[in-house]
Amino acid sequence: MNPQFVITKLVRGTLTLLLTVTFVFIVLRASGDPAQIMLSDEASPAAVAAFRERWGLDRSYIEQYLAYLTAIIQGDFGTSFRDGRPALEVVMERVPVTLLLGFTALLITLALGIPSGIMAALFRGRWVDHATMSFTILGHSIPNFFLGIILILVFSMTLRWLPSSGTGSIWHLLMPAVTLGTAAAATVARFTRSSVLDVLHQPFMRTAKAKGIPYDRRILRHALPNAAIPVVTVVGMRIGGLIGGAVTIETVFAWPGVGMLLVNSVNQRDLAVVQAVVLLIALTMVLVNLIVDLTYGWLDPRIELHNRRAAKT
Amino acid sequence: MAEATTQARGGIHAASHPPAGRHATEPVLEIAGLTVSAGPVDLVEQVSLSVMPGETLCLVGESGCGKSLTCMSALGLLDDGLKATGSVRLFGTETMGAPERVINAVRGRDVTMIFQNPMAALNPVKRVGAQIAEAIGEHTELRGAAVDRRVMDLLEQVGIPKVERHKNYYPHQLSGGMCQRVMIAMALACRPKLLIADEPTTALDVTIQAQILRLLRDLQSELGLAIVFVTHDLGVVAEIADRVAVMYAGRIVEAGPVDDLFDDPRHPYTRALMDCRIGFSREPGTMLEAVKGTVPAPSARPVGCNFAPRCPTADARCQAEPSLSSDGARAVACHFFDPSAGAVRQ
Amino acid sequence: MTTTDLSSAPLRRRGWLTRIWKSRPPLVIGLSLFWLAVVVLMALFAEFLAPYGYAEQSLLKRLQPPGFLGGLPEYLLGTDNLGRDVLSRVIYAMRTSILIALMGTVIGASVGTVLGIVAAHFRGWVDDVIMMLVDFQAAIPFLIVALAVLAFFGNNFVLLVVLIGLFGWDGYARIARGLVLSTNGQGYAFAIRTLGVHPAKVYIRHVLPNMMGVIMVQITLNFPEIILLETSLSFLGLGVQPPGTSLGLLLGEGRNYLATAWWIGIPAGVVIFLTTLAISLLGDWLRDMLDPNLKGKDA
Amino acid sequence: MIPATTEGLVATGLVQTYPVGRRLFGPVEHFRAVDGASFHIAEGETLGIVGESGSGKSTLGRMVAGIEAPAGGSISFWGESYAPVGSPQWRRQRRQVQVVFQNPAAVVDPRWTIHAQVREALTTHETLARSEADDRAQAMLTMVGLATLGKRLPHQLSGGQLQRAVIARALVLRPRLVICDEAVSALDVSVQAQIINLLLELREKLKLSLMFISHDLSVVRHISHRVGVMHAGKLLEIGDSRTLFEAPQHDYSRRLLAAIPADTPRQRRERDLRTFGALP
Repeated sequence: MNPQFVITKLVRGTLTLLLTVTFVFIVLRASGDPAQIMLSDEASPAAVAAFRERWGLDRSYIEQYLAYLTAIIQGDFGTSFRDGRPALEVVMERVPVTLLLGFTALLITLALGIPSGIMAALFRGRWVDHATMSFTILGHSIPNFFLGIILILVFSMTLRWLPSSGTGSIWHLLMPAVTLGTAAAATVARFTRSSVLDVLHQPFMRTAKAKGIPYDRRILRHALPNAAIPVVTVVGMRIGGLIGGAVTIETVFAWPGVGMLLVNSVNQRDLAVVQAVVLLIALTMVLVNLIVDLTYGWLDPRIELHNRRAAKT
Repeated sequence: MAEATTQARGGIHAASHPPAGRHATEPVLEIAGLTVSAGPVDLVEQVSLSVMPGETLCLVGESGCGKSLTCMSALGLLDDGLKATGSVRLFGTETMGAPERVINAVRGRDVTMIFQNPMAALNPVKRVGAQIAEAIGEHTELRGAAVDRRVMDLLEQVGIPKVERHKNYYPHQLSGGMCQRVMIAMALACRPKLLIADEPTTALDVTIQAQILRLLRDLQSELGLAIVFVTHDLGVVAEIADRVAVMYAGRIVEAGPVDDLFDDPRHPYTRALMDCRIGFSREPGTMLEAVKGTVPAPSARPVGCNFAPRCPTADARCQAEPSLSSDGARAVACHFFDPSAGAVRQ
Repeated sequence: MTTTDLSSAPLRRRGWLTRIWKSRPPLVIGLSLFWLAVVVLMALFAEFLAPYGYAEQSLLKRLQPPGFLGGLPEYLLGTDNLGRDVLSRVIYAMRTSILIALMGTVIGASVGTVLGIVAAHFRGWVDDVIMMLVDFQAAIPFLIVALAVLAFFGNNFVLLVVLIGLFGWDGYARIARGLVLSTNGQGYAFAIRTLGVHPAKVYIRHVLPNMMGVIMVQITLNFPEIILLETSLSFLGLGVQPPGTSLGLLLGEGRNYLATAWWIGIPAGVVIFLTTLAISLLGDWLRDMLDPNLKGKDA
Repeated sequence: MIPATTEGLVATGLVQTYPVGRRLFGPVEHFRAVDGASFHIAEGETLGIVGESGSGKSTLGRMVAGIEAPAGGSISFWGESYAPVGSPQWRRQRRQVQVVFQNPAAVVDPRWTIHAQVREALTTHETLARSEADDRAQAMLTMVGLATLGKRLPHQLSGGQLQRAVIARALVLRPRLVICDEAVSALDVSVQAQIINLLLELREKLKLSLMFISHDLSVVRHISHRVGVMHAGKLLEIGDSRTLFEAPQHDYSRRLLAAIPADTPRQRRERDLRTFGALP
């Protein structure tokens, strides 16, 4: 992998982050007087004045923007008015629970989506294919909050096998993770299938066959490495979906993570926390995309195309 | 065999290029009554041909005539959904309908194939050296450094410079001509007896085409390998063929030694193909003798002779399907061809 | 030149499931169309079809189970905690949800398509800026953005519709841009311009009509997601606000009564599920019809 | 041969560059696709341009067609210069110069009948009554041999027929110069002969100037009065077709000509004998 490629991706990631910060800043400004919004109604005039001073609200927009940017970079996202603690701290203590849920869901997504997509493509038109395709359409259509409620109804209310809410044991994790993972698995399976099918029709697959390579090794050595390239992208995109989905799923299962924090903060208009969560998610997504891009560059040598134009007859 | 008849018929081909390795009498490839169909539509109909060791057979025809499909069938490489019937014998062994391992025993080792678009025919995410090594590892006992040595030998043999470096390149880092050389190296990896080349120079520039044709001819005389060469370009045929089979709309309409075909095309379609060539012997700016119409789609082929609707000499007889009749050297599928008279009656 | 040799009519072995799936028009497509027709009719004629008003309470008949499960026969799907008829509420909620989704789709499709064409036509920095916005939109989960905006601006119907309209515009923009670039590059749009036809005419007469098929398919992909977005927001209590009603809101309200009166929420969930399923199926089928080359390989 | 007159197209020192590999830092690198090409095309004359892929011949064609503005050099088109690409005046000038491309299926609107597409070209430049526009489009279709196929949609035509339709759409404008960029390369040989005949015929009938770009030297030789050889962006030599093919001056031209496949197997053997002294 060449440094040019990595630098380009880094710059693009930084740009996305900057865009998010700008977006939040504009929303913050456009929605009225931040001092009024960010502080609760009971805030003392002194507190309001301090806030104005702190964020430079009496200065020009450019200066305000720069002040805001500086604060963000220093990790100062303001103070949660609910408990008076720094917003970042409030958010960070929720992160581990959400990561636990997210990673489990991601594992389910990959373990379910990729093999079933591959099998569907290899056995195209057979029952495996139809089962997978039906599963992907169902998974794509069923709202995850509805699926969650159905699961609660069946496994908690009726069968009384699993706890319906909270954390604490692997049993608490099971339903939210499955709910969150299946919808993403549907997309991943569908995409994997189409990607594998695409590769199976490529001329180089025929070359491999003409070379006398047996079927299983043709699939393993030639089809799958090529099919993996676009799948990586869609898995990266689905991680965004997982984060979005976590918001509803955490609410459904009362999973005390960042998603639930976000919903509660929005409901209570605890804006410092809201902006901290949004920026944190943006940072996560940028990192995820960076990892996806780097994986991509590692999987696909053609990425280097721009730099090494070599030996032509 | 064919040679003898040709010379008996007038001896005008004294300079005829003798196929190497004529001592062997067993054909390396023998196709009989091959039909390839997609559902109810026959794409290739009743094709029969054989290839002797060391000779080059050119399969020539316009797009949609089924020449690529014929080659693919020979190696069991048809796409899913296409069905082949008839007989394909490779080195005397029937492969049609045989289990995959029967054909895998020879495919990639004794008989190999190169394709039209060399860049797409190579795996984009594997280094070209590794792709050649894979073929060697699959079919020989060579391992480790010996494989590497062989890869470099092969690349040198097909005229790739600085093999030490180029073997570590990915296909996209090489030009089309270089990729085709890599394909050829891969095809030669296990010293095959038969090479099937499906339009290997069509996507290449004319100077590169000349190099590749030259390379194939040299390799052929060096290794004594038989070549089936698919092309739509009669110029390429003139460059490389010993024998020619002309295909039209899924059938072979004429077959014979290359000189005979160029000197005296007997099927009206072969004649039309020769006529509409724009060779350097033609006076510039003159009207070409263009045959009217186009090759019919497989689903829209006429009853009887497929060429009849475009044929200047067609009459009532052409409602019936002509069979491929042979006078020994030549085989022609035309009602106007009389094997005993040796020429098409006008 | 001979590449067509192989591409002619590849047919596949078909099992019985395949035959049902691919029969024309397949049964599932008929059922999907039927269900969508029901939804649209209910949304259009809610006043006439709903047995009660959506806010009509009868506190004496609270938490009645569905009529067919031993409840009162006049409440087919039972009543909620305030004695409101669940069926009527679902019918009115369909109206709101479908209306919001339709408006959102129209906004998203128009904004996206226009921006895509603009990006491809002008190229250069215009293209860069629009594509940067597209990337940005794709990089940040939209639900999060929507929540943030609602948090700052408070909740109102117009804002909700605009927000939902902005969801998915990037998909249309990307598609429109790609199509225009390809037809502008070496394609018919470019060729027709070299005849001297004004670019605006080329876009209106040639490019847009040729694009409609793909845009329609994108709509069928986007529409279910839009419904899911609205219902998610409403479910979280951040979308449509009471006393208004939406399918997501109904499900959210019903969540608190899962143990005792599951029928308050579940019907709304089923309606959401069936509707998105029907549109997804229809979209798949449409895509197969429009582009035979893509049959079954789509993503 | 046709005498060189001041009437016609005169290109002087044409240069085209494209940026390659937009880098983050450092200057933008440029690739010179065409590097100083000068030539003229007289009224009624056909200039052939041969070259291998990447030689810049298509780029040259696009500049001569006015589709791309050159980065350097100038074009005088019957004494007139081209207006900036996309301007109203540029659109009016399209009437004078037309292009026929390699892949006819890609350059027609798949949803319009070919008659409607020919008519659209006509009504873009002339205000005509519907019936008159219809008649003139029909007359043009008849001239290219598609008299009865005007109501068909593009996918209902074969490649050769479509190329005829594209030619009709270009010629209905009565252009002075038509640029054929690999116009027959994608066609089967039998169809290729039909289209070449059509071009020869129409060239005569309509007194067209042609710029015929192709990698196929035989075709270029057959149709052109004069021929230019391009290699790596440079117009190496240009001259009378017969002279150039019989006695190429430039080393590359000689190599290019030597690569052309032989007409017959006998010719090939004679050539091999000359070149290598013995049969392989």
